[in-house]
Amino acid sequence: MNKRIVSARQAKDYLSTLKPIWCPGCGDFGVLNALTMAFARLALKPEQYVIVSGIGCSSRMPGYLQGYGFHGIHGRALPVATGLKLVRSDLDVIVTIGDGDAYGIGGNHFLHAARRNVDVTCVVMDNRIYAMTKGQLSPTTPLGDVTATTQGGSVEPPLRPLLLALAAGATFVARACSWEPKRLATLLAQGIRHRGFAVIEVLSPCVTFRPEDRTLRERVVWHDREPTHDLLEAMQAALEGDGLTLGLFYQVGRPVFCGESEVHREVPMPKSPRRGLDAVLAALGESAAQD
Amino acid sequence: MNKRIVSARQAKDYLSTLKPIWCPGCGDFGVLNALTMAFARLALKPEQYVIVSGIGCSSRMPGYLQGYGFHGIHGRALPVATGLKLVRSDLDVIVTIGDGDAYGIGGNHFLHAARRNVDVTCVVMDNRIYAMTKGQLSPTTPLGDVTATTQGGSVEPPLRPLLLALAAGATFVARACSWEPKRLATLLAQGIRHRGFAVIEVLSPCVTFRPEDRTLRERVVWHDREPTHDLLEAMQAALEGDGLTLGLFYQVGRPVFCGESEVHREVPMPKSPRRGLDAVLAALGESAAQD
Amino acid sequence: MAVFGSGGRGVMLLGDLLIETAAACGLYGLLTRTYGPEVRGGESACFLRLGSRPFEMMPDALDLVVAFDWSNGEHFQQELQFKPNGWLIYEETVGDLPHWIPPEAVRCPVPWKRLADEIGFGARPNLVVFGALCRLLGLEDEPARAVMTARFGERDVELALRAFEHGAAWAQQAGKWGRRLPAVATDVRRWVLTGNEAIALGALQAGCGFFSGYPITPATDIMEALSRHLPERGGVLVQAEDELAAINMAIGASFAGKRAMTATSGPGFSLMAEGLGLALMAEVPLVVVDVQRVGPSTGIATKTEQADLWAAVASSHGDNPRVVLAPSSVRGCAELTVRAFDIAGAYRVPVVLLSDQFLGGRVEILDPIPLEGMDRCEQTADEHMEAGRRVHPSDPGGADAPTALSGRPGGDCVAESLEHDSSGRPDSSFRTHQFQARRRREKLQALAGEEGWIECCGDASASVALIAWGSTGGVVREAVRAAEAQGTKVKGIILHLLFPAQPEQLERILQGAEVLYVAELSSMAQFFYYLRAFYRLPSRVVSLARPGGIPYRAGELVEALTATGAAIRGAQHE
Amino acid sequence: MAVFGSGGRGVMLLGDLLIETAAACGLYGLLTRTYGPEVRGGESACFLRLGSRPFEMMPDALDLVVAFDWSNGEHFQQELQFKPNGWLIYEETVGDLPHWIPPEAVRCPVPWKRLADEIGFGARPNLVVFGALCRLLGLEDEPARAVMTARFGERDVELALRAFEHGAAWAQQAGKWGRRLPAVATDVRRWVLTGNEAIALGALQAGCGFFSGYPITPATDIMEALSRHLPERGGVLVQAEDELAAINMAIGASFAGKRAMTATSGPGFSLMAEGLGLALMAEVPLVVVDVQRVGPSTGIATKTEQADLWAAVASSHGDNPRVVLAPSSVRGCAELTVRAFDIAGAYRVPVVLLSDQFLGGRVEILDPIPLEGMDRCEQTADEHMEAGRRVHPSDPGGADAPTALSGRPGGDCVAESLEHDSSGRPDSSFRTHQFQARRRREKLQALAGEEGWIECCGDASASVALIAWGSTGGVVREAVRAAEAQGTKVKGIILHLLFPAQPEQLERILQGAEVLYVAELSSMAQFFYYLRAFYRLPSRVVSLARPGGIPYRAGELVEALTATGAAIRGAQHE
Ligand SMILES: Cc1ncc(C[n+]2csc(CCOP(=O)(O)OP(=O)(O)O)c2C)c(N)n1
Ligand SMILES: Cc1ncc(C[n+]2csc(CCOP(=O)(O)OP(=O)(O)O)c2C)c(N)n1
Ligand code: SF4
Ligand code: SF4
Ligand SMILES: [Mg+2]
Ligand SMILES: [Mg+2]
Repeated sequence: MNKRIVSARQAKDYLSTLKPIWCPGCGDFGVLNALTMAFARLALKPEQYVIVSGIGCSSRMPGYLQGYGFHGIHGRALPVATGLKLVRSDLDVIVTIGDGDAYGIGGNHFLHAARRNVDVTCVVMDNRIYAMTKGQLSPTTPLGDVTATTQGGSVEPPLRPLLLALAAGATFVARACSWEPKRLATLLAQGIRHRGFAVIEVLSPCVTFRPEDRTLRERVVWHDREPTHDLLEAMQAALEGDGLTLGLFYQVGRPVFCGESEVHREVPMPKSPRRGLDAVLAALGESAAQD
Repeated sequence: MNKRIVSARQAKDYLSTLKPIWCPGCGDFGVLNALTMAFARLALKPEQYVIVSGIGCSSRMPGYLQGYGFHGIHGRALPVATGLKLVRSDLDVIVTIGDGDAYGIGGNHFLHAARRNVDVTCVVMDNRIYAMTKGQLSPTTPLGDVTATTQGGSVEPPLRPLLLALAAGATFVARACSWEPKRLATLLAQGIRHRGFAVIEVLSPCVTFRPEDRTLRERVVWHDREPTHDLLEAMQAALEGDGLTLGLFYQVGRPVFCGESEVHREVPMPKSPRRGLDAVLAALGESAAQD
Repeated sequence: MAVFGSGGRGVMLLGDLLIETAAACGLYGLLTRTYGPEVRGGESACFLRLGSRPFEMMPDALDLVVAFDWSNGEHFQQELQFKPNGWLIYEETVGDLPHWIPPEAVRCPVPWKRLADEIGFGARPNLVVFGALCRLLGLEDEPARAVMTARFGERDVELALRAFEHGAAWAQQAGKWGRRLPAVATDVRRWVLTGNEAIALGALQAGCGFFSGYPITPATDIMEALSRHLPERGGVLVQAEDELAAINMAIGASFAGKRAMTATSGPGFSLMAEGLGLALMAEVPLVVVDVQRVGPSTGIATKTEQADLWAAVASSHGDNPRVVLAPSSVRGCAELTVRAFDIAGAYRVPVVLLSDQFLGGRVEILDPIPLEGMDRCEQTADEHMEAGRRVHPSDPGGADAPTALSGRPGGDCVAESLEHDSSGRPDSSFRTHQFQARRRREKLQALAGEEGWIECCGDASASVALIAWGSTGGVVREAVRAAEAQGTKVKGIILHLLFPAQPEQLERILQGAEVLYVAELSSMAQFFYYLRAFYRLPSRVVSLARPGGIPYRAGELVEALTATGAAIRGAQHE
Repeated sequence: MAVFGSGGRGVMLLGDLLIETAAACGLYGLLTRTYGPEVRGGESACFLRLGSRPFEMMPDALDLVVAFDWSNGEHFQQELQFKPNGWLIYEETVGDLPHWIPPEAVRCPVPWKRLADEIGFGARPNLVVFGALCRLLGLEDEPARAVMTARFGERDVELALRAFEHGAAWAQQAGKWGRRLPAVATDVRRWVLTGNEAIALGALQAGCGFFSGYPITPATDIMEALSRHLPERGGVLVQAEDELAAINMAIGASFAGKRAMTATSGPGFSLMAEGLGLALMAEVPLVVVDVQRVGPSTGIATKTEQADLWAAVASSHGDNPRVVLAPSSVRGCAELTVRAFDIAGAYRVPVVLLSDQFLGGRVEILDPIPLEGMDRCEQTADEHMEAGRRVHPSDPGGADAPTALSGRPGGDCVAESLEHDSSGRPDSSFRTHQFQARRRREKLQALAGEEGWIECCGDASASVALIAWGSTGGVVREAVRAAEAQGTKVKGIILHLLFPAQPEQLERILQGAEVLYVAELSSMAQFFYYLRAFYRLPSRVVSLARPGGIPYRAGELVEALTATGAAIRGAQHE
């Protein structure tokens, strides 16, 4: 076996042997396929990436892919991914979560991961509902919709995820859909290659709890312009078409987050208010040097 | 005593008898004064408003004012205020918190309160530091600054609070400073009168842990234009001057959040998947009617 | 009986229709449901028990099993025990019976598919089966029709009735069918409720004015039920952005004078730990429902366990004397919810109501419950406040002081999460902390002194006692009866107030017991250790603890009460 | 001795300089600090004890009190007990002494202000006082100068030295001054550390590669210390957006193969409950430090208590057999931190290290500790993985399996929060849950079986035993000595491994004890009930529980051991 053969891995080779629990027709299948295509296109080895998720239908993703994965708890995928990436910057860290995970319970982490420009790819499978728990309001459920917990119709205006991502500081911001896995795969590959926090919001309809979202197919429009570097321009573009415009809206380069680590120390260390530990460490250092 | 006399309450009458624990020169004194001025200007009775806060130097506010208050836990002031407002819409609910409370640990609640347009006034005393805990990094600490937890200099770009507020859906967005309490009082009064989520970000320097922020005085500029209704225009204005422009940037009318309540039911109630409870309640209703 | 098949076959609907019809026919009954990990599709099963007395658990073995297909059936294998001569009714075209079907089961192949096809119902034969089963069980047509009409609406019921009648006719004609259930004539319109619905009902009856929650299986249907009914009664419901917000919103509403509640399951309950401490410190009444599922972490969302006990009693940092109540029946879910609101208000304390998936998810036919809400639904007791005098909830003299903002001039008070003095001012002195910590602890003494929280069944003079809480309490009631039928006398004990503990009361009840068996669904034997910590127990205490996932069967407990069985299993925890 | 004054007077700096100088002079010592609620200003005090043996608590009464002013002094009144003929040194111009100064104190007015003014130091006389105190106590000039130079830097030290010398000269000349401390000649360069610094030190020595935290008093200085030293050792530190993120970031880094830690105090620990369960279920090693403060809720941030015990053992829903360690000295803080990392890695389990403000915030002079980090600092044990074979952490055969992603082909594994089988696949069957729940519980048996976790002091054959944990353990060590000096034999017992419990070991140690006194700072007597739950205890067990805020004094415990005292206080919890 030589390297050429290894890199000729096909998309389907990235699938694990676990059978998805998803309902037939679920949008998440498209995302799974697109991920395998993107991996194949980038010729990633399964040990080169890690898939991190939370809890939800969408968050089952890590189990269905070859390679390392982390199926954590609801809303905390981004912190797990952040910790992981900070100590293993050689790996591609991909977060695959639902709208509830990303914008509901996990909203604060989304905000801060974007602000810090953590170098992970955040794929949000937005089905505009809490599917795993059988159909409750999500932060992206359209206003007025009846759900299991808004039986009189939702009174909450939905969040605008890309606006949020841009305001918070994400450096790669795109929207795609699950029913065009090839185009999605292209964006995924770009997002994985991007250095910094890449948000890829994927319209991934839930056929069981929002069958009406099948009509999204007719309503989306691809935005085929080049991504802009201008924040407000990107916001404008992302808002167009009632938030159903697809494409890559924004991409800029900005230092990625590495935590507080030696690399980043340009400022001289201030004097310590207490000397005890400094002295002990200095002493330990000396004695270690003597050994 | 007639009404005239009651409404002639002076600003200082709104102070409680508790002595602030703040350091001499702390910006929060200015905010306290401005609040009393705003109350006086609006001729509020102390039983007409509630001050809700989290934990931090700034969050000590409720204790220093007459009237009802809630000094809760770090980061959760907005949910407390939301619950309170939803059942007592007759009261003015004012949240007084720090940058850590609002944008750090409480970021998710900030996001969702803005999205829902909860009818509270959110006064953020931004001193760009965690002061109560003695000087650690805050989400608004400038890049590169040395703090107790970033002894090599912070590597995190600061959050842009007003951009976030606007992206998330706040309907009244302003920035002010603690050293001009009269102008702050005007904005506070406007914010309290505003129906919807009003964000008033107040530069309120911490003299102890960020003495360098005294220089902010020279750097701020008042934005004296009328508030716009245009989201992107407001964002642009809020970003100007390195985020040190002061004024009211944005104000729009939008239905305020009332939770799921009878008032908002325009959609017919869907059929229940199970009839048990409906039947029992119907039966109980009948028997109650008979009594 | 059990009905199972892969999802989408209408197994759950069939169960619902059967139990509602049985209720309308004057029977008692119990329905439990099991799902696989799939959101839709995958295996699903329901178990139904009908008769002339209330039931709290499934029998050890089944009279009747209805199988739509065999896909994934092996997942339920463990739960499928046939009675000798139990019937297995199955679709005749599905091919060979799986190997795990016991030979003693009487095989009854039936042409569901063909029957359904005949009337154009193709893949969903459940209504045809419903018709046939009604005939088989002896459930009457009239109630069945009424149930279907209520379910499908006048417009859609025609089609359903066609299928029903086709199935019924076939069963009639097939002849040998006719295991009639004892029809019980009754005037009482019985209730058909799940434990979660009973909690929602209790909340509504108690005058709950605010609910905030975040979806989580198996607690979500409390919120769903309230979403239908709370707003129309003038209350407010919010789906919060997370559980931290949920509990804090409820605290805010409670501070504003409303009876407020939140409901969750394990993971959400863990997130609420800090909020629970806030409610306690600020002395804001609050009801927090935890419908337990299998843990730790995400665990198994759809199955039952009793391993949140320690968390319910001990979570949140610092000294947190809260109240923990635990219903042991669907009826108890409703009743204790009302009590929970009353206690929360009276003691200005957070009350944790610990239910579990086995209670929350099962459907019971039960007699109507008289639910009396407290007359004082709003917590603000204006009459106790003299204008101009601030009476803070932390004032020991203010036992009846307003627990919340009253909106009255002079009633100003600041709820405080810092240690504070009797007027609510922050105070970090040792003296104040000592005084307030003690007051917070001792204010629950009146509750701890109450009688009636410990339920007894069986023989009060037996030397063998069996203790449990929560849904396992229901199993204990049945096990005690079963043991008695076998000639073994057992004293059954079920705790409903878990905190504060009631050592005196239990000691009195335990008098005469030489050995105490402790039944619970927790691998770490949380209840067993809880009992050791807070009670005086007989010298021999044997833990029967096992993890959840499947509730106990009565037979399992009866067997464990025999010396050998118990000694082996209990060893781990003694 | 004690030094107090309002903030900004340099009380804390003076304390630091004194203890560092004492250390350099070869003395042992202990320094504790007390703040008022004010962030800056307000009252503050430090207590210092110096001598020729290590100390773990302040004496019951003071030899020497130095007062800068009287503002808010009454807040410390409770902590200010003078020895007969104890000296009170105070600024002569401050006017009348407050009424609460006991008459037996020897009054020594001193012209600090004038002295400071003379050399232009006006409002901050602390360095002048430092000079005077060094003379008074007999601390040598050379070490004092070295300490000041290290503290102020070569450039700024000149001014400081002037003040120091001015004070020293005055004291010299004032004559009557000269209570010399026993100067101990030693070659050992002793350490001057707080408990929190010791934890940071332990983490660095154990090879911690990742720290994520969120500021909270009194734990923040662990993060602050690591912010200075972790990056320069190749580690990464992140201040997370909240504690939920902090613990999950650490889990992520640990899954990636680094030794990872987070540190917090009560409120943050409550927020970490869910994450703790995740680490447990996914079997990701993790060290979580909780430096306890007064609770519940926000409580009192700057004071000590031991009431997070239940939360440490029992928080998080479901069955969560984690490890809980508790140091009882500054030395223990360092040592147990290293152990915590080793245990976390070896058992693939979260380890809670329960410290408290009294340990974390005090400065001790102590002998150097040999701290051996594990040789295997990265948790990924590549050598245990055969290429092509997935060994999941949940595989019972994989006790040495990689606990984290190894980056090696074929090592793929998915960490899972759902119940899962030995290969990590989600599995909701009862059988799997039963098996895995048991395995998670039983894998800690080896640890529970270890010896050496229970410390004994005093008389092993005494019929009276006194048990404690955490910082109260240090007080027990001193109380046992004090009781012995009074002729009362006591067996002192200190637990350092709180979970899993070690009932056999403790039973052995308790042999011969007829009565067991339980000392702890918790109003609800959490340790007392914990002991009842998990151990076999003598028939008489008496709780001495009281809330925190102020640590025990040895005298307080000795007094309590007399029958009357104990009977009264223990009654509440028996
Ligand atoms: C702390 C916590 N709260 C709630 C839940 C229950 N829960 C599981 S998945 C989910 C939401 C799923 O929605 P989303 O993230 O949009 O994913 P989807 O299933 O729609 O793909 C919730 C609320 C949980 N597991 N943990
Ligand atoms: C859950 C929790 N985490 C941490 C803390 C500790 N804490 C108290 S105040 C504070 C931050 C204060 O910063 P900010 O909100 O900006 O207020 P400021 O003091 O600067 O006014 C923190 C982290 C806490 N009380 N609770
Ligand atoms: S419930 Fe919806 S989101 Fe979940 S698997 Fe089914 S279709 Fe997909
Ligand atoms: S520490 Fe800073 S923010 Fe806090 S009171 Fe002092 S000056 Fe104000
Ligand atoms: Mg979703
Ligand atoms: Mg701040």
